[in-house]
Amino acid sequence: MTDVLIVVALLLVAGAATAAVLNRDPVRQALVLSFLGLALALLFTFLQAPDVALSQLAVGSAVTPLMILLTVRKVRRRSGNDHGADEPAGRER
Amino acid sequence: MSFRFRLWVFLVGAAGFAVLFAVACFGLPAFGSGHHPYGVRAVRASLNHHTANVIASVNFDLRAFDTLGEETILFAAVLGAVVLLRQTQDERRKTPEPAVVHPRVRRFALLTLPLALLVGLYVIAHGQISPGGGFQGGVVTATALHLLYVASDYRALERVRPLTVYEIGEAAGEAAYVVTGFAAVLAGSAFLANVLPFGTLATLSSGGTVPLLNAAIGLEVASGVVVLLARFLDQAVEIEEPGEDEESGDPREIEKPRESQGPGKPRESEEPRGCGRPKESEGPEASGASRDDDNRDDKRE
Amino acid sequence: MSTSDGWLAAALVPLLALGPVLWRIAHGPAKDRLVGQNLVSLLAGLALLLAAQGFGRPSYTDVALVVSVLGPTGTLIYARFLDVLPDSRLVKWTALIGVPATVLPLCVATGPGRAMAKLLLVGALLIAGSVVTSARGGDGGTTA
Amino acid sequence: MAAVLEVLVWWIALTGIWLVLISTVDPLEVLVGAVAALAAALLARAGRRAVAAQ
Repeated sequence: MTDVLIVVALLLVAGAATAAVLNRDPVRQALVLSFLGLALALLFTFLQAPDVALSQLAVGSAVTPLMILLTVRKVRRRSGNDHGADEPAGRER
Repeated sequence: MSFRFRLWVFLVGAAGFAVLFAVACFGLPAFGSGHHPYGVRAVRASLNHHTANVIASVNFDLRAFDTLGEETILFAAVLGAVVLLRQTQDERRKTPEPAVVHPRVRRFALLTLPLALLVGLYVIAHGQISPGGGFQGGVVTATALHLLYVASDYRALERVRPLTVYEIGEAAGEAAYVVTGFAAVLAGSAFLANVLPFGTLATLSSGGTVPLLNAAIGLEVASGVVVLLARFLDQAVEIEEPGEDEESGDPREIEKPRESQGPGKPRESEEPRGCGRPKESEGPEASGASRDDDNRDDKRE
Repeated sequence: MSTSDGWLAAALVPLLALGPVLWRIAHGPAKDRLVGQNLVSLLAGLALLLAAQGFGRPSYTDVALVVSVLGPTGTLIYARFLDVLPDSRLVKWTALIGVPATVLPLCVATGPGRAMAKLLLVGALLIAGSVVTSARGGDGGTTA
Repeated sequence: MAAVLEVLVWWIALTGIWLVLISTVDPLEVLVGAVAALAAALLARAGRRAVAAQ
């Protein structure tokens, strides 16, 4: 039964990683990356490595998305004057 | 270099890697087999030192020196981010606009905040007993603080986050690890050797130096992540480049950069400005123009 | 099929449900992406709880505990930056039905004690996190 | 007075949660839990005040 769980988790990881590569929008990539992180955490747990799963969860579920989204906001704000950004400037808070 | 040529370089490299990888895979022990020469020894060593979580024993006892290296990498990475993302002289700080948060979300975030901190401290404290440890717990602890950003806005977070304390905390965590290592030397053993009494298996005081090193890492990681995220938040929310956001007529702007400059040294001469962000060290007006040039360069490539 | 295999087979249910969610995250509109992100942490928490019981390792519940605390945090961070916090009956009812359906059998298997209280705490956190980030707000619930 | 009461309520609740999280209860465990819960209780109050201040 453990093998079935491992195989399903591996397929989820492979699917999420592929989707992250195929997406072009950084925000959407961040969301797929969050999914990838949780799938990896599940895989690590099924492989009896909860310590690694915890590391992955701690970093992947809140800190990494926050860093990516902050960077996207900064970069969009910088380039906003030259060629219209996806997000109107001046909404940062 | 043409596309076809690059493709060939890639294919040759990939083929070589595939062959070596396949050969290496055949040399691996079978997946899920019962034969674990390293695992058996690690578990024995861990139980000898009364550490219930073998991973913690490997990280903070058998290979404590490796972990010192890893901790230093994180320390250096945070330091690098702090240097690169500092406020330069032509950038200005503005007060971020207050966010409108749904009261339900605000209440939930405020209730989760102490709980998340408690869970983080729990994970740090029980590193030698259950899954987790200083790194995992440290990141959870740092995340807990940023629930305040979710509950309200960046100004609320800044009120309970004296950044200097966290900068000191990061350095203190790194130092505590090294000091624990040298304490073992003073006790007549090797650097980072486990010299303390091992205690009773599966209690908080078990594992000798393992819980101490865990706590040092927890302090370093929690403070380091807070400092790191503070720089990202500063850049994204507060710091404004010249010509970046015209609508800001806020009188509360702070004109001077926050970082103290070297005594008597003009800032321009002592640091290479162009390395982190493409910008020339001319006046604010001129740098806006040069930034446009940079962007044009980007588009051409 | 032994009892532990039964728990692991039950963990397969939330795990398989993650497949369609991944599709929505990768291809759906902005609203669906956030609902998906919310649902992922809920389903992963349930799968981790069941796996901990299936492996007979109570300490693995810590992983589910961390998910139950950090999952909603991640969702709220996305909500802040995407400026949308959609109502989702799917998430709400998955939490209100799925969490008790998972946690109560686990409690029965664990028996009374502090381990059971911990399971209930994780369950309560999962429900609270999912409901808060998906329930209908007074003004459309978008202001995050 | 209200401040002490607020922190005290948080402290008791969080110490209770700590006792739920741990596997074996011994004096050191309770001591560490009480200290951690106190830190979290103080942060809870500081956080609430920081949000209410605007």
